[in-house]
Amino acid sequence: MNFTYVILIPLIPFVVFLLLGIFYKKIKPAVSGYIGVAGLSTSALLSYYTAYKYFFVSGKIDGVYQTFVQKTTWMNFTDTLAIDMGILIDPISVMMLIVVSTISLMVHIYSRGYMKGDEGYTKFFAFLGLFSFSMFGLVLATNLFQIYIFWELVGVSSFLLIGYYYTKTSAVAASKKAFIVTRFADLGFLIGILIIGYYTGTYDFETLNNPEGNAILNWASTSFMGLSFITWALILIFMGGAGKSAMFPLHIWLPDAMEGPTPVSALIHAATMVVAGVYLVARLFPMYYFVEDGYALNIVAYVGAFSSLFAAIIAITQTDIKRVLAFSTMSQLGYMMLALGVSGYEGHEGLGYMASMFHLFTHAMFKALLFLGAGSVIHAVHSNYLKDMGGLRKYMPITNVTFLIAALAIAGFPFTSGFFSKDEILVAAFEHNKLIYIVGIFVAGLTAFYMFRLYFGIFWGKDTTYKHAPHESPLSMTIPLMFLAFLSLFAGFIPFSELVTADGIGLHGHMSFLTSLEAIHWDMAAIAITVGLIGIALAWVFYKKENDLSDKFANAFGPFYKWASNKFYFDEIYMFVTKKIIFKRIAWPIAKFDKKYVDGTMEGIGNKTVVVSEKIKGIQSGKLQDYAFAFIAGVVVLAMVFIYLWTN
Amino acid sequence: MIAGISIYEILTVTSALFFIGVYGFITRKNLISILMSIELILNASVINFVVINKYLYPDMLQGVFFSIFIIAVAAAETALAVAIIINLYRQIASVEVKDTEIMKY
Amino acid sequence: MDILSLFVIVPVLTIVGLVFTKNLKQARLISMAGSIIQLGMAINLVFAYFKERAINQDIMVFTKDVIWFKQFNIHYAIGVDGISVALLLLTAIVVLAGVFISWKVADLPKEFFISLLVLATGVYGFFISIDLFTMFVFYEIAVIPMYLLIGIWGSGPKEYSAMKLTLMLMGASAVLLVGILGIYFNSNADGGALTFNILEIAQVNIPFEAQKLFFPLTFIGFAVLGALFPFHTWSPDGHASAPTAVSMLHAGVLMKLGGYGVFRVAMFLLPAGAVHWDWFFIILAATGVIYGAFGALKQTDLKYINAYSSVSHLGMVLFALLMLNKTAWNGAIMQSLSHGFMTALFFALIGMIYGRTHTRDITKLGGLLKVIPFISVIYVIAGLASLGLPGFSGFVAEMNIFVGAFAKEGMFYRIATIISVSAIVVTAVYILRVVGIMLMGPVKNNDYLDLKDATWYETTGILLLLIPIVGMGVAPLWLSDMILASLQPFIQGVL
Amino acid sequence: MEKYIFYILSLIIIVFAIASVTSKKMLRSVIYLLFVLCGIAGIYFLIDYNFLAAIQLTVYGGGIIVLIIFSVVLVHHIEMELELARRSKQILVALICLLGLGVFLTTIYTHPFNVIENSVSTTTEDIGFGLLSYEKGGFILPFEVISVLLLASMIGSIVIAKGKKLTDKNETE
Repeated sequence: MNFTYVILIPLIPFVVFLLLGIFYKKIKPAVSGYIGVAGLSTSALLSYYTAYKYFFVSGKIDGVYQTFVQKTTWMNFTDTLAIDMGILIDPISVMMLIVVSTISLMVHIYSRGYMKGDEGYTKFFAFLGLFSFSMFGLVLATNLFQIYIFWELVGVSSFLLIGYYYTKTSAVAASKKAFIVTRFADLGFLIGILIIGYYTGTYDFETLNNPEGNAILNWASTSFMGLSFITWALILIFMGGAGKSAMFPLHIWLPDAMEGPTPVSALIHAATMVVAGVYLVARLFPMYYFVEDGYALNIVAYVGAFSSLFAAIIAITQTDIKRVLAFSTMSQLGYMMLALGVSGYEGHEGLGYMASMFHLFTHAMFKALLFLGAGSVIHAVHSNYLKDMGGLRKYMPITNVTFLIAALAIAGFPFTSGFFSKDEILVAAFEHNKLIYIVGIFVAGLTAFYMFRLYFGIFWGKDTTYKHAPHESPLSMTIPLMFLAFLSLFAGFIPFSELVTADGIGLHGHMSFLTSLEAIHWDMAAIAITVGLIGIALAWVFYKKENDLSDKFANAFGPFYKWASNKFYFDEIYMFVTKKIIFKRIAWPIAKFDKKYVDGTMEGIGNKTVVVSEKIKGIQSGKLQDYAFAFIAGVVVLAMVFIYLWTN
Repeated sequence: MIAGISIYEILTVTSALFFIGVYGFITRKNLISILMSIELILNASVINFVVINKYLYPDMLQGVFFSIFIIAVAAAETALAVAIIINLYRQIASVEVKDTEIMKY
Repeated sequence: MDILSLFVIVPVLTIVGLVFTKNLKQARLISMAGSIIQLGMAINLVFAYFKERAINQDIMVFTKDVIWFKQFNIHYAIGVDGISVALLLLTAIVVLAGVFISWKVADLPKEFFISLLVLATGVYGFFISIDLFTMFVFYEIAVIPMYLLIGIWGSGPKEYSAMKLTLMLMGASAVLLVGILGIYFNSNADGGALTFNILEIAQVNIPFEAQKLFFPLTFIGFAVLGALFPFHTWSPDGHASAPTAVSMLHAGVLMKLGGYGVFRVAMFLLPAGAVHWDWFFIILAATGVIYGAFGALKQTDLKYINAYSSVSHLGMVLFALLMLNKTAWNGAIMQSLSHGFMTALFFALIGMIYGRTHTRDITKLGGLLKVIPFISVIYVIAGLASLGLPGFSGFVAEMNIFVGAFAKEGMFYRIATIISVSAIVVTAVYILRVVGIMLMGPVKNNDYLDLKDATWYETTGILLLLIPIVGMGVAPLWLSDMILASLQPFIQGVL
Repeated sequence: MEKYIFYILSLIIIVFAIASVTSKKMLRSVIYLLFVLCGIAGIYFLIDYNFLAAIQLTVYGGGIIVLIIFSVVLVHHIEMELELARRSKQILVALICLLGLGVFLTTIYTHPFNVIENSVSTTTEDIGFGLLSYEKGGFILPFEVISVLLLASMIGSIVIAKGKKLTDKNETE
């Protein structure tokens, strides 16, 4: 099967990036927008074509979705170990292609309206091109090193885009924070890669993931501190994934990353880049599952569950709408992680894996929609804070409706896309681990509550008077909203369980439009729906009309509320570690030490030489009597030597 | 020849005198004292010349001649030295060694 | 005239030409012409090398041997392998870029360019020599002009820095000379004649006791130039005071002599000594890596930051060399090249920023991205390359080093490796700190608002350096294969 | 008899020599030196070199000592105390001197001197002839050289002691 043309999918955005980057002074802003959109459209069309071809025409051999790899050597480490560059086509990579290209295209279109008049317009589209290129490359990576390379590249695109408003100090700080935190996580990733490369002799996913392969079967041959080296490597790799996917405790960069332009938040920090961590674990899923009986996978599950709960609690208390969405993203990512963590490998056991990917897909759609909707609101109101908003439904009908759809989807309202994926996750969790299941249900309720708090706060609630009457955004911005709203509503009917599974064999023998409906476990779903509705209802009571119920409620929780609204003081802890410990206790002393002791020693040698030479100079004092003394003493000593010692 | 005195005894005395001169030369801090120490050293050697002449080569007079020359040179030297000292005193109002070190650089 | 000797002759001719120039214009034109010829020759050499390599399987090709001093069997012996070819190319590029960056040198232009080219001559000669004595002579030729270049054209406490740099490097060469003589006097261990020729000595089994004694001397002698901790302190002061082009040449090329010398002399000729001592120097090198990174974290002078960053990066080179395997060595050579281009680019940019704002204190700068976008964007790119972003040369080199280092069995090496790897995070922090403070943020000083962006000659210099960085980063295969092939005989010597 | 005279003279020489180099009073030191010189003259008498003894007394005891006293009086207060070297240095030098003395004495006592018993007495006439003889073994040339030297030193002393130029230079500064 020939998928060579797939290489064009990343390359086209890259060419767009180069074009806009090099000629950025010469190209008119309007033209650059068109170039960006045109490039991404091509990539998107190619992605859809690939997906069609893979899923429905030629991907399946004997009922199993195959993995297609085409690669070329990029650099040799040793005779056997090399970095390859290439493309890998399998269900999840194709699915990710669709996600990335769709969202990226929507964001491109949206940005043409949102960024209009900005002086860095061309630069913005160039960066978007760079990001799309890197993300496609990441998705299509054939081996750990390639994924690492693109992993870093998406990191840097994220850095550039968060710091897009580079004259704003907070944006600069946020971009630095994002890059450094993820870089720290990547350190773990890199060490993990080194371990895997050394002990298995390959970086290729195909070889690594082969359940009968060397890497998986021989995991027990090495051990370090009670665990297999491979397990350590997987934990370290998950650390990289956790950094990118903002899992606790490496999540601190994500809320700050909202300093970037809103379309960027939608594209990078909601739909695509942040799911890279999930994707990475999914990519190595057989290893996680088989090595040391899923020890590393359990860690994934618990970290995911905890992050999910943690973020959901914080999200309730935030007043910056983008930060609410950011914590919501983190919470949903935790959901995906926990789904992976509770998954098995074969057949129905692999439900969690499939659910995770499903949720990744639907989440990308509705979260991008939420962000773009929030962007539309911010565009109109020129503020990020809930207190400046209210009653906007009258002014912005399209945004209102699309936002509502997205909120319903994320809250798991029946038959929206989020409903299906969340249901699968809860089922998988229930079958595997009750504790995680309870956390999941609770988070589902919280999600519904804070989402509708947000929704009511923006579009209903108090009637704020605005200086400039807000108006609906231009068509370039609303079209992506509507398109994504459509997807958010109906993406749940895509027969995911047929297409994307851990072992490549569909969960059900046949494929139909209603598969998803049939697959629903209604008993489970009932609980989830109830919890979701309770959440929505509570939000209705608190925030639909302006009242002080919410304040009273918050006061009832007292210190806990304060904790949560301060994000449990994690920023402060990290600040303490970096500023007080790393800078004050390590860097500063080292700089001092260097000046004082290392340099001091060298200087000291120089100075001592001068001192000694002064001393020696002192012997040559010019005092006749000293010379005479030396002379006499010398004569006497020499005489003694000659007379008594050298008498043969 | 001194009756009952061997050459050894005389040489012992001159050696002692010589080293007393050396000691003075090194330890004294005053130019005139140093000059005097030099006189001691010179005298010690003059005696040696004379004594060796007398004890070992009584038929010759070289030792005596040398002694005379040495005394003459010593006189000249002293005269010069005193001239220098007086000049120096006029320049720096001191004849201490420590004040006359500027030449060394 | 053989192809290699030309590398020494052309700069010498350029110097002769410079003697007759009258003003800045003529001086820079002549230097530029000479350097361009040199670059052309270097590029030509790469192709010639590949052609020659296909038919000639010797360790060194294009060898030539003229007896120079018969009593001690000193030869003018030259030859290159893939490693020297790569480093020669680096030198040619950096020198040319340096000439462009010094386009407007104000006082004594003639003498400046002459010194610069003397330095270049030494470096070229060093890279082509395969006779220890000749090598040492060229080494000294390269080091001496530094004193004049910093002492005369420098800034700040230039006499102090020049003195410090020269004295420390001279001290190192004294140690080195002892090492070289030690090797020389043991080169008849198998009964042959005493010789300085590297290839001949490599055939000799130098007694282990001698190796044990002379390896540290040779290693330290070279490694001081490669800023080995704790002998790196000349580098921050020296760089800070040096004029731009000199910093570029020094950090970009001259410091590579250290790593190259360690590799070519210490490792190749005294392999048993290397195995015996590796733990000790690994500790020093790994300390240097992390220490340099942390040291850079707190500095506020751009040049100091970069100098400490060099300590860190070159510590990586020495670290990799000590790992004694092919992958790590490949990484070390690549890191040398990569750091050469990168740091030269950094210093060039710092020179430009300093030339415009008259300060190198990052706390006084801010928002430069807005006023001088081209220079700033290149600075960001250089920074990203320095922190090992894929697509740039630093990544390729570092990955080779890490993979190679990790392949060395033993807990000690693993821990040292992990410590070194963690430097990439610190690197990111200090690079982004500079970028964040200096380039981004609001413009702090209104005088900066009407600064001019890079001129054509500055742009040329920048691009000359940027292209190899990107080239190595995007398509490392040909380079890494060229180096790997040349490493084969060395690795056989060690194992 | 002569024997005891020699011992007494030796005692005088040594004691006053030591006193001369250690005395803190300048003038006393000079007087002690005078005693030493006189003692030496006594030794010359003893070994029957009367002429030499006379020279010693006139040139040294008369000329040189007077010169020195003059200079002392010119540059010092009579009662001024001299500064002495540090105690440690004195001891060190004394030790070295004793060591040297030891070396000398052992050498002297181990050397077999070929002493010729005699009682030749030398007259001034012999000395005069010897000095002015231009035959073999004559000392006429050194004699002349010494006379020139004396002249030169005389002129030199005057020039230096006048010190005109240096004084001028100091004044202009």
